[in-house]
Amino acid sequence: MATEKLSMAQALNRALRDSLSEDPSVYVFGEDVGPLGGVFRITDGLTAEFGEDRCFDTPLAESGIVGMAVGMAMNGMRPVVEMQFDAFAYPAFEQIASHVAKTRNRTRGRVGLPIVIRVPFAGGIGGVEHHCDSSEAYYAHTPGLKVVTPATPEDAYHLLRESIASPDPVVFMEPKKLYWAKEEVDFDRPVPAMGKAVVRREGTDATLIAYGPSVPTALEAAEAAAQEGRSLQVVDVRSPVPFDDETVCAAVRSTGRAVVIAEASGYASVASEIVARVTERCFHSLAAPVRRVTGFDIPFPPPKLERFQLPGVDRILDAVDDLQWEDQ
Amino acid sequence: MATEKLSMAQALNRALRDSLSEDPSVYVFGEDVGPLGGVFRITDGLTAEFGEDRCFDTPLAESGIVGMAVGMAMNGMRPVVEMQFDAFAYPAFEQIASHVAKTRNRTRGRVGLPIVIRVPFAGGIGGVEHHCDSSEAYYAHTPGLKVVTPATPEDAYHLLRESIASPDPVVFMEPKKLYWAKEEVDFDRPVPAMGKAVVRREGTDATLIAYGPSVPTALEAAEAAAQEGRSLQVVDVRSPVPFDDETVCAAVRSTGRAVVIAEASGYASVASEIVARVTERCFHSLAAPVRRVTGFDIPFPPPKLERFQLPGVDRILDAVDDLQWEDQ
Amino acid sequence: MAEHQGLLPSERPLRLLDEMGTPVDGSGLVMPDHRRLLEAYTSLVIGRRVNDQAGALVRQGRLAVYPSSHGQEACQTGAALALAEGDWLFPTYRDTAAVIARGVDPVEVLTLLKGDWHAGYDPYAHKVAPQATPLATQLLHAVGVAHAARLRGEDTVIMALCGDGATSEGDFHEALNFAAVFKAPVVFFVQNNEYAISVPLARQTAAPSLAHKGIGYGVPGERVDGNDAAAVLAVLERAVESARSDGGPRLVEAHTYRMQAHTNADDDTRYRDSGEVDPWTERDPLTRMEKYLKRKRVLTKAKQTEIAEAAEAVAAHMREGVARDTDPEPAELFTHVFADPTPQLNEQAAFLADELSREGN
Amino acid sequence: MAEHQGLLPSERPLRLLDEMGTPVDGSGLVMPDHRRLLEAYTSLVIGRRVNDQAGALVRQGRLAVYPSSHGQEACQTGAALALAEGDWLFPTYRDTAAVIARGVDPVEVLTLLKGDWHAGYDPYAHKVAPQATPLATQLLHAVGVAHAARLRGEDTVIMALCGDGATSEGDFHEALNFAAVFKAPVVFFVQNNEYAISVPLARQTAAPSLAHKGIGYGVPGERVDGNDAAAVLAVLERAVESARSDGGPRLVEAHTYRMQAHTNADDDTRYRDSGEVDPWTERDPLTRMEKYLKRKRVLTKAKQTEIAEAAEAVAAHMREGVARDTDPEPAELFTHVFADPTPQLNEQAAFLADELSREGN
Ligand SMILES: Cc1ncc(C[n+]2csc(CCOP(=O)(O)OP(=O)(O)O)c2C)c(N)n1
Ligand SMILES: Cc1ncc(C[n+]2csc(CCOP(=O)(O)OP(=O)(O)O)c2C)c(N)n1
Ligand SMILES: [Mg+2]
Ligand SMILES: [Mg+2]
Repeated sequence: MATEKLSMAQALNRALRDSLSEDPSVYVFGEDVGPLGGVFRITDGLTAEFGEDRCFDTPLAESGIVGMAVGMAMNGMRPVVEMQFDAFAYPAFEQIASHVAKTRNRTRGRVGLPIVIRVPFAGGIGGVEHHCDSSEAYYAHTPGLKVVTPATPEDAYHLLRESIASPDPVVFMEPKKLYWAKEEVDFDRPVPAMGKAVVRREGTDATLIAYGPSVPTALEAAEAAAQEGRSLQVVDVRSPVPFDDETVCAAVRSTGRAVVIAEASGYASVASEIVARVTERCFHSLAAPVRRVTGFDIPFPPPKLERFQLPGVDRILDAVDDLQWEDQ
Repeated sequence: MATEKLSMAQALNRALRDSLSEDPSVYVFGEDVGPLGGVFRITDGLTAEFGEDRCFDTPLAESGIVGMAVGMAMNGMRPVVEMQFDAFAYPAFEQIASHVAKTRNRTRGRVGLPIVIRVPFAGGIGGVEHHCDSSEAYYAHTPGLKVVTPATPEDAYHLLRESIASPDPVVFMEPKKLYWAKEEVDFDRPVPAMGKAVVRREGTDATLIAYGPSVPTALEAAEAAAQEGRSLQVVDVRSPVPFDDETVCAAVRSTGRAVVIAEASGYASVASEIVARVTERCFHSLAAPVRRVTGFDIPFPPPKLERFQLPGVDRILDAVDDLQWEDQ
Repeated sequence: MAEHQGLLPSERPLRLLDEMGTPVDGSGLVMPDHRRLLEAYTSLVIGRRVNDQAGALVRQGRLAVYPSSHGQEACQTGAALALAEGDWLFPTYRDTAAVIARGVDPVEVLTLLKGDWHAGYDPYAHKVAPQATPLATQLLHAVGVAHAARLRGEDTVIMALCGDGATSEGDFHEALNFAAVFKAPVVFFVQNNEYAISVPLARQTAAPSLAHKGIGYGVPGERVDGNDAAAVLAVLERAVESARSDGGPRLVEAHTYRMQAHTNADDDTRYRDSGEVDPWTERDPLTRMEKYLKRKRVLTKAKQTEIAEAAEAVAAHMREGVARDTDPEPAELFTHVFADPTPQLNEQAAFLADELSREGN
Repeated sequence: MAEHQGLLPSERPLRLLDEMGTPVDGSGLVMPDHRRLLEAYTSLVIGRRVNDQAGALVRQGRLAVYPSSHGQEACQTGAALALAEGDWLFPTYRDTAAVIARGVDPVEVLTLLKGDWHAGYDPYAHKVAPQATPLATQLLHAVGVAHAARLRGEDTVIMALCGDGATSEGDFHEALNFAAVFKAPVVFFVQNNEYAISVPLARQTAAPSLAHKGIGYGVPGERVDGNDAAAVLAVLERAVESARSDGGPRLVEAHTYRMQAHTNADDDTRYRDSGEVDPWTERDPLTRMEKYLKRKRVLTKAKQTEIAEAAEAVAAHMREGVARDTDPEPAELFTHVFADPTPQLNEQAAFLADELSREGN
């Protein structure tokens, strides 16, 4: 049973199960995560298997959930909490920014908070308003939080296990549109650790840098480009924090051109950061300015218009076309 | 009385007074803004002058304050609310991100929210933890919010007046370390509108791009550089949103080198955005990658260490030195 | 500080009609007159028809999602009817029937559920706020609208709706407290339907009742049988009028039950069984009121047909509205972000327009 | 759902001693024994000395800020003494005296006020959480600590402190609700000192009392005279023991008064006059207890001198600690952000080290 074909939702569920059974200090809680198994079924069956103490429903209050997690973590537990949707984590923002992120530092290292905050995020599922925010920049900008987002079921399994084992708080962002895509998952062969980017596709002409929900789109774009004779490399960032400068910069230097892809609105975003740091570090290797394909600076659109907001293959290829090939 | 020598605190107070007296729909409220006049005295005397209805204390609840402002704005008022300190606006984050920012768009333009959220922010006053956050990136990243931060008393007066008059919500970020510096303020001669950057000092060798609390530091650095024979231009961004690409890019193109300065932690910040967009737009005019001098990616330090976190003159000059002058 | 007096709710939810539609002692609550009850009944029938029609449209794949108030129509009706014209209603995603009872065109309400846009109606036209999704946040907006009205000397009352689950959110607390401190005329109306998605009330609170939360703010709390349309209407009208006269807020908890899954996306068999749901069918608000009105000979056969036809007309209008092509223009993505768009948005709008024009080729 | 019974507080704050130190009927509250009262008195005197010494250090410019609990020492003392060794205290910025009464070294507490670092003591050493600044947020942490203990089968009780102003925050609401639903043994102890900086209680709430907020969560509420150290101790001990035995939370409101400005940075003449403050001097918790203990001949001259000396020793220790150079190293800015620093932080630490070494040249 080394490998199994699983959706990302199933892989996450498996990660929670394995963590719960291996470590008695792991507790899973949030809204509707008990008997219902979560609105996305990520916690399916956990209460039945581990009992009401280990996986339980809370009253409907996100600041309460995260605040209680802080206290439990102070007292020896490893809480894994679910925020039902991206925008519904906002009521917990003060607890996250002022406590989860700061407690280790405030206490001079005496109180660490091994908390995982799971956030299903981003669009692509036709959700109504407040259900599709790409909120990673808020967390990535906050010192003291690690921010992880898997793009494959295998990564989802291993990165969630690693996040739960981490002594530091992790905001674990789950691209909801990828919950149902299946893939062979190897449970035994660990993937590269959080903090390592991975080259998902080799290529020589330009580098696409993506994370979470945008990785499959980037791969699709690379496939389409290949058909037109252009060789695109795809890097999956995996954890916006800690960021893997080494892998990303090596990739960009190898091609001399790059496009950063992310669903979130572009202004003051993780994508801005990637453009800025890649440029700072690889300036003289760049044949063209690093381009961004991101969401527009607008509230997430209604379902009928969301396709215009999401980075798509054509838009990515347009950005690649824009990389001043005439210079060559 | 066209001009008067005022501190930024006094200029802001004057702006509130003038707005209250000219527009009966303006209401000022928050924690301790009534008889006390606010912990920074920005609302000093307003309750006495305009009565308890127009400037009043609320119960101690920031989500409540902003949420009530949303309702009042829906019903014809122009609320100007004070968050006591940067980190104490976080409890209001959901109201700000999910309502203040989105209501006009949600309602297809039918419900506009002319709200000003005043946030005293950033460090430099030896404040204890939770009192010195530079939180502008959270707001600047959120579509639907305008984000303004003055660097001079004159700008403070005029930009606050303009923000209160704006049909759109404005997060008005007041650099608390600049509250007490005095300057001649001209009430009659309007300054450039929100959305316009201003060149605060001409220079030919490199461009320093700053906003709010970092502008005086940038000017000091330029002065020091001048003594060493280097001519630095200083651009005051004034409003991270809307951003003035035109002025900033023209400035950078004129020198070919740039350093972005901001107190906030650098990762996924407004400074990242400025680096990214300047690079995207001015790539071929740049002799060196755009540098950043920002806060480290750490929680704001205790008073005794804060000077290491704040962008100072030497650090800025080091960054300027780093702009690959040997290429020339 | 005020006295306790009048702040605690009654031991049991107030009632005017029992489950058989027989009048019972209302502990001082006065039965609305027949004209009013008939109005309420009409609204109940339309509300039920709206719920059923929306459910059918979801099953046909014409609406993406619908949180139904099936079984809660007495609350929906009461909330809308208790208000005067200048008053405001603050509904949630579950309160479509109340929004429609207040006069909003059902087709405009469907905008959200069709995925065309977010809030689909003009909130000012009928003084109905956009249906709120982030739980309890709207209660504070209601306080703000009330406070603004009070400052202008208007006697507007705001009816602010939320569910049992939403009472756990911090914003519920802040809203009740602000309303009490500022004497803002808001009626906080909690539809306790025993569930927040899958979470039953017992996991939501250990309070004797949700109405017992009022005293902690100095706000009078009341409990009403949420499936008794007469009692709900009477309690809400009383709350609205007392809020209007003394300016202070009121908290009303209606005890009802969510008959269907949370939305069509939910699977309620995972957390409750039909043994729990079925008994509530007998407490249906429509049959109860119908029995009473028939017994009183207020509801004639002819009248009943007329009401059914009115409800059918609403349903037909919904079907027709859903069928109508109302696809929004992509350009609209940029027009409502600000009154005055930023240069960045103009640039992005131009980018998209260019992309679309190239696609057009 | 539970009954109302026992959830509502008494009409008036409970008392054991009146303002002259004369015993009064405590409505069932039992006077602690003399040994315990003497302990409390010692703690009161030390608490007062801590407050005064810290105030003096601020005036001398050796501490940046100090929010004093002068006048609230009965609450500070009670909160610390009511706990058993394995219990936890969750204090705010104003509860320095309680933190010290719990056993934390005053000099470690001063770390924050000197500006050396944030939380200066080891929270695990005496089970005292860092002093909380973001209001009411710590109440939820207290619930979490309690819940974790309960899950492990420990009988730990948590004493969670906050002010009257903090009860308005959403987190207060969520904490009481979570504690009640999870039966977490937390005693929520509200020091109602009538002000939140400049905002008086009447602008904070319209409730009959803050203890009346309990019933809305199914949490028993109690009121006590916050300047009567005997009553505070008795009420808190009872609350701690009942929380320990049934696992459920308790809410206790102590009515007291903030004798000084909010902090040294505040100017309270802007919002209250001495006519309001002065009468409270006569209600001072120290003199009241002192009178009683002297009358009972428990507090002898010798004992009083001994206590004064102990307090003086604490003050001297504070002065000495403040004088000691404890300047933190800049490198420490990077060491505690994560257990395992990111490459970015390592890079930034190296950058600063380089900068400092060049400055050194
Ligand atoms: C702040 C926030 N958190 C979570 C959600 C997700 N959510 C939507 S409805 C719901 C349950 C609400 O229950 P209740 O308040 O009882 O209302 P009901 O649906 O029963 O009418 C939840 C958890 C949300 N909309 N907003
Ligand atoms: C979330 C938050 N908002 C605002 C503040 C600023 N602030 C610090 S103390 C205080 C007043 C608190 O009053 P109260 O709770 O009564 O406690 P007291 O100071 O009287 O002990 C305020 C507004 C804060 N620390 N946290
Ligand atoms: Mg419900
Ligand atoms: Mg107080």
